[in-house]
Amino acid sequence: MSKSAASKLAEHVRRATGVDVAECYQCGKCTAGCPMARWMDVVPSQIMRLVQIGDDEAAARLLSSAAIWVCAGCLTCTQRCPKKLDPAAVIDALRELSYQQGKVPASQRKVLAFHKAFLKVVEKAGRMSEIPLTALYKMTSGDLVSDVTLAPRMLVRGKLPLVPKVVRNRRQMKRIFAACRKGDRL
Amino acid sequence: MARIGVFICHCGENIARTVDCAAVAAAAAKMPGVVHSADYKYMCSDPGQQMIRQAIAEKKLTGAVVGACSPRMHEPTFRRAAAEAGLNPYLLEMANLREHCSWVHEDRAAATAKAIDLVRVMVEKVKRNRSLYPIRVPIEPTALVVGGGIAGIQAALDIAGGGKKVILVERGPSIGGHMARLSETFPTLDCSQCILTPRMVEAASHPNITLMTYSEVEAVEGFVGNFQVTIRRKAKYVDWSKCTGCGDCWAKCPARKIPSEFDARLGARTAIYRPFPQAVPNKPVIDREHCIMLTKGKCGACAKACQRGAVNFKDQDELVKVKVGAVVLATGFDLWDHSAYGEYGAGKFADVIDGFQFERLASASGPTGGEIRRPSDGQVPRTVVFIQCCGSRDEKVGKAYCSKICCMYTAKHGMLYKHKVHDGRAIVFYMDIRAAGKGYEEFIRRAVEADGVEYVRGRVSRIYRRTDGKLIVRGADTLAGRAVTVEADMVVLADAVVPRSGGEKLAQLFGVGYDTDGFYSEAHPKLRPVETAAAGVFLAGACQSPKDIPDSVAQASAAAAKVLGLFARPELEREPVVARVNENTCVHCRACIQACPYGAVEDHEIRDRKGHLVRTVARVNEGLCQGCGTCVAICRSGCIDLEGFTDEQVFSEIATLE
Amino acid sequence: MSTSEAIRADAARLLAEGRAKLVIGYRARGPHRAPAFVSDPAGVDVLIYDNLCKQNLAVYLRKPEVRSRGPVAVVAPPAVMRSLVVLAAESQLTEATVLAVGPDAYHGVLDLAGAAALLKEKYADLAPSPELLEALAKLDAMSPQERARFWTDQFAKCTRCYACRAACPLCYCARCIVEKNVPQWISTAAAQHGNFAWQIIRAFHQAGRCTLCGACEAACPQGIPLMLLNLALSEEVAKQFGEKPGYDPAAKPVIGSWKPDDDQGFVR
Amino acid sequence: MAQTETKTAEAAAAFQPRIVAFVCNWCTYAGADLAGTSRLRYPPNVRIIKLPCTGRIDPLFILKAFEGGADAVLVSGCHPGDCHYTSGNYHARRRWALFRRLLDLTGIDERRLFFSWVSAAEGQKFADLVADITEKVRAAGPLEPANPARRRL
Amino acid sequence: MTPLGYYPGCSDHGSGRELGMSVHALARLAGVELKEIEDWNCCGATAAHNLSHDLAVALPYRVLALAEAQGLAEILTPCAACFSRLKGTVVRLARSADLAARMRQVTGLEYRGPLRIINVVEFVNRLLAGGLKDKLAAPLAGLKVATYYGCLLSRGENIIEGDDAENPASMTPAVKAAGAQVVPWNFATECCGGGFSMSFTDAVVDLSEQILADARAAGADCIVTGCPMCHSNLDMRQLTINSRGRGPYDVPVLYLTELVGLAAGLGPKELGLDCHFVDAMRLLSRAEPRPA
Repeated sequence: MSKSAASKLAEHVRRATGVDVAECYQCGKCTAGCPMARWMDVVPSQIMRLVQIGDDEAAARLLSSAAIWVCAGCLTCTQRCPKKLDPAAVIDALRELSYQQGKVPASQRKVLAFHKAFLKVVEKAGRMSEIPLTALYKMTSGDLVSDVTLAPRMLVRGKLPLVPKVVRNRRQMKRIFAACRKGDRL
Repeated sequence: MARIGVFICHCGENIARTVDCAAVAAAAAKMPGVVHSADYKYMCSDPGQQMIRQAIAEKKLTGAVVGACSPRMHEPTFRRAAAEAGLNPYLLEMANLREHCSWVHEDRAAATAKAIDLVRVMVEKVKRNRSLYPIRVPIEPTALVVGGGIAGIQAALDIAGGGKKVILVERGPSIGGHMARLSETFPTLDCSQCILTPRMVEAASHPNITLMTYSEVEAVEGFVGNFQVTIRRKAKYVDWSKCTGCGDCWAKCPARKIPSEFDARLGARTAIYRPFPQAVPNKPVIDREHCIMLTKGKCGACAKACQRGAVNFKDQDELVKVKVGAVVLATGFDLWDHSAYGEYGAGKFADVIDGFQFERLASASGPTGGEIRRPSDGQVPRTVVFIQCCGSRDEKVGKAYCSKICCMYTAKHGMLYKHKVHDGRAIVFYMDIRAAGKGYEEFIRRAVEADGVEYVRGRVSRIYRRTDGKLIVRGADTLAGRAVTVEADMVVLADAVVPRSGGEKLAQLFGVGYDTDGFYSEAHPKLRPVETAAAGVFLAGACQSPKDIPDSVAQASAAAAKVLGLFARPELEREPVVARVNENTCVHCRACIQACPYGAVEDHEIRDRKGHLVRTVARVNEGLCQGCGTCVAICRSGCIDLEGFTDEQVFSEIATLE
Repeated sequence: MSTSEAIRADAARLLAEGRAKLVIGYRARGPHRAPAFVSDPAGVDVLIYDNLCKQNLAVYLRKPEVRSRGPVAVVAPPAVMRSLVVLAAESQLTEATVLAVGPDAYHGVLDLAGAAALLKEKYADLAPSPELLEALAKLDAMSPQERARFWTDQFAKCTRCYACRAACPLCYCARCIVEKNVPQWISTAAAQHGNFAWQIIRAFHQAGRCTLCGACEAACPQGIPLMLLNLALSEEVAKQFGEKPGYDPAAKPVIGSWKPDDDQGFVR
Repeated sequence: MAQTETKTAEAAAAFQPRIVAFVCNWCTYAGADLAGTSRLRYPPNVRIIKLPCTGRIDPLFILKAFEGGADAVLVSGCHPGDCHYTSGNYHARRRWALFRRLLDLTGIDERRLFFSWVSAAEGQKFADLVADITEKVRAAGPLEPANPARRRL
Repeated sequence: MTPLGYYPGCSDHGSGRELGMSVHALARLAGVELKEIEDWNCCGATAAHNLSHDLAVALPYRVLALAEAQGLAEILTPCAACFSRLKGTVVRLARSADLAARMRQVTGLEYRGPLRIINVVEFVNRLLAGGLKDKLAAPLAGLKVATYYGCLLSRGENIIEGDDAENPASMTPAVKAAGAQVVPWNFATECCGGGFSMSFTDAVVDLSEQILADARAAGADCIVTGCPMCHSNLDMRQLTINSRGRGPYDVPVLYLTELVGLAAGLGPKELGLDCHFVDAMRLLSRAEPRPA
């Protein structure tokens, strides 16, 4: 059933996730349980509210928010939502939209860099390996100094395999990544 | 020969705009059996009704069809007019030319053709109508009130005050209900017991009221005006005719650690007990599940202590049959069990309590003598968190509804706490404040402004108990847009109001409907809020929906007024739309008996003059039959018919449409 | 001992001991089988049982002239026992004595409860013949117009002799609906619409009751495939409501009871 | 070819189906009233026969309607759980579930026999329902005189 | 016995290697054959989930399609993160034929499904029920364990069948079988910060510290988990936490498989016990052979 009152953003979210944000009555339980809320510029219940509003201002605020990248995807909000909604999925949808539209805020450069580095490694090798991932991440994020002391200790414990494992059928990986690519973005 | 009159209403322009009323009247005039046909601007007006009356008298009509609005609108009006002119009202039928025709169609020709069809159908039907007469049933002018809380007490007192007899049945050992357990009441903060106990005593001593405590309804037969109700008087093991209520027995009872229901498990009681000192009747019963004598066969300390020899371990349940004409259900509510909330500790934290427990802590007659001390260690909590909507408005636990009373009692709790612990913090987590009662909003503001109760708008996601005993409450402040963590010493959950356990079974006994939450259904949400679908059964209090004391009392008085209204006449008139069995052709396959939603079809034995059984057939009890016609359609040999909607009538209606 | 011999022995004993005043069974009439009514122990020799015995003898148990004879015993294959169980569920009889036969064995003399128990234990899954199932499937595969044409042709044969009704033990109404004339729902003329209404209502009045004994179709002199209608409804009753009539003497009528979760996919 | 198609379409448009509706007094009749008070529009092809409850509706009614020329029959009452008589509609539901199988088997298929729940509050649903089934029956065409249910003189 | 499909996940050879080692050790002991999916690829983890919903399904889809083609019906996925991706994909594909069709197109591979994906807790419980319980010869008597489920074994589709999302207990039987006891604590399902270890270390440090603090307050000798991400946050990041002047904490963090392996008397090297950042070898002394 179409609900004419829903905003375009809300409609996008509904199609992507099945969540009808109109059902949210703003109790705040998602915010209350969110382990990452204190690092969020827009807390989960506000995210739901802004999707309900869904006008340009709300969309701009949401898609360039740090919060959607700060979400750890722990699903505590979804687990406890008294309306059986799925705020985590809503945030997933917003995050993808934010990335597609190039609205990721500068503050989240590191998070984005990590995700992109991760996928780059997987695209090339089919599997993630710690050394290429860390190298690529550090290069693209500029975060060069952190954790330098950890690497040797990981090495000692056999947790930094020097020879990365790779998928044999690399053509298949290439095909999958190509098919999932939207524009120049994954 | 049928002499039918047809009256076509224009309803101003409402019908006439799309339907050619004169053409309809002209067409009707040619229908077989029609001897009079007219159209008029407003048939329901006085002159319009006069036209009908006049035609009935002058043309000696044997039936009339009014083509006008929906019969749901004016059928009573026109039938009354027919009766005034000496025509049996059930010989008048209406054709719905407005709601079902002129208002929904645009094409004048098609609408007029349809209007003629609709009139023709009704003309053919009315030719086969029979004069019907209201069914009269004598009324037993005694009422049964089920539930001895404030609603039941009020209903009983009002009915008794109206001069009619009342039987007041209560499941527990005392009347008083939840109200007896409350400390103070909002919005006036007057002492609950102080205003209630005089009412309890009055109910017990009223000459028109028979009190049956420790009793439950077991079975119900009959129908409005004539219910036969079987009541189980549970064994009390104490002969109350001998008992003086002196208390020697419970003083000697060795089973002393039974959690007190009255004190919401915060206090203890004995196995022979009265639930609270002001109980009415003020006499004890023995709880057979916990009595050492009754479970293990030895003890008898109470019997030895009783100087009047009132203790009787051989007492048995007793079934009592009473005849009543009306019933008021006032079975009240319970609090939802929050142990289903794993995120709030699944009921395992002693200091996470419910509203009743807080009432008992705050009550001067409670286990702490009115001091707020937390259950785990008896310490005075310095920070108390109150959480509203616990279970209510939570579809995850299947409760979409608002429990209505929690906003107010939580404010009261916050206030009472602040009055008793001046330097303590009372923090209320709420979603919305619903304070739409007289003096209610002012009360909430008083809690915030005068007493310093802190209100935080947001739900709580989780409560856990740190090793130091602090309860960590993780909530949200949605107005500030942030998560909030409170280190609390005690948490009070405003658990959802749910119907009393066993309520569904009771509803089924009386044929009363209930919603998915188990609350009893009223006959109409707006216009018949105290009646039920079962004639003669009325509702009072929280069994219908969450209610506070003023609402419960108001509804109880309304139910009493309904009962007194019913009892004001010696007999009852019912619509004669009932089923009848042709006993000559009935073969007693019993399909109708099994299908009837009201148990109105019964086995009937036909005997010869000497009393020998000839055969058994089905027979409809007119008092019980509501006229749905389910039995009629189920009868394979067509032995049952429904007055007003007979096979012949329906057959001719269908045939007319060819 | 063959089944027929066993039946004769039991019948003779029942009559001799007075436990039955009348034994209803089957006898041979040329290549056909006809009902036999035996009231003398000496007359049991006519009784036989074989797979040609198709008539549902339960039909006689409600006839006053039979009942007035005193206790009756009846030779009952599973379909007959099921009919008796339905009759009991519909308060048409309280007791029965049966000489229970199965396609594979003779089970001796049983009362109603014994017959019900035997049915549940041994004959819980009586499958209709493959030919019948196939015929129904074929019919279902047709277009609505083709089905209408099929039945137009079939019902056109009906002469309204009511042999189908007479053969059915469950057609026990004192006055059949077709004989109700105020109003006359079903035309009694042997014409298209009356025949249709009669056949449809006859089948529908068996819904949830019919035990698929086949007596109606066997009795039809015109060879109208009535079992197609009966089977379609039986399958529907089993599928939709999980009911199989004729096993529980205390069963509630399928039409006349309900469950809140009965399928309503077809309701808009 | 194109010409015949146009002709058929014209014939279909000209065909005014006759639909008989058996409805209960408390829900669907009231729902139809609401459609009226809300001034909704629907085609004038349905003739309503009011009964107290769907429980009263005997399959004989439906046969009689088809026999006399109805192209389709609608049966409608209260939603499950809402029956004014608590369970008449549950009884009816079982009856229909079986009866429709029988009619389908004999050539009156689901394009001609409709069942619905319409509450007193569902004026819109009633109007939509009538519009929809009128279209469906129009598309299906008249129930042929050769149909075994029809009276043939 | 038919072999159990095995999806190691990328951390198997690196940061989470002791999980894989202990899983294999237990399987060997129980006589269960693990058959690694040939040429498996990364499940996409949080990165794909965050940047491309299609990719987040397509990567696991390839794994499922390979497994099916290799004749496997059940796949053990010891890493809770991979488990979540694989099981989520199975569920979504079963729910939407559209999605399945699109994935067929994207990958060019055929998956009919549904395959059954089992996680490490289900795996251990199954082994125990299948007779491993009787082989636990060296019970860890008196060892107090905080069972840590985190997000990926307690919520959404990942919840272990029959378990309670708020108060999970599916690891309890295994801990008890190992002779140890489960301490009641508050943080069994709280988030550790998950995949933010590198990119948002501050959050991981804060969240993980709370978990460690509560486990310690509850008197736990160690934390047991089933997720390599949680493990690395709680174990490896314990050093970071301590280096930031908090704590100091010294709480060994074990995989459930390691704990059960210890109780079975398996060697520390076989279980990967020597790969931990916080010394776990000391727990060895708790495993005492049952007197004969």
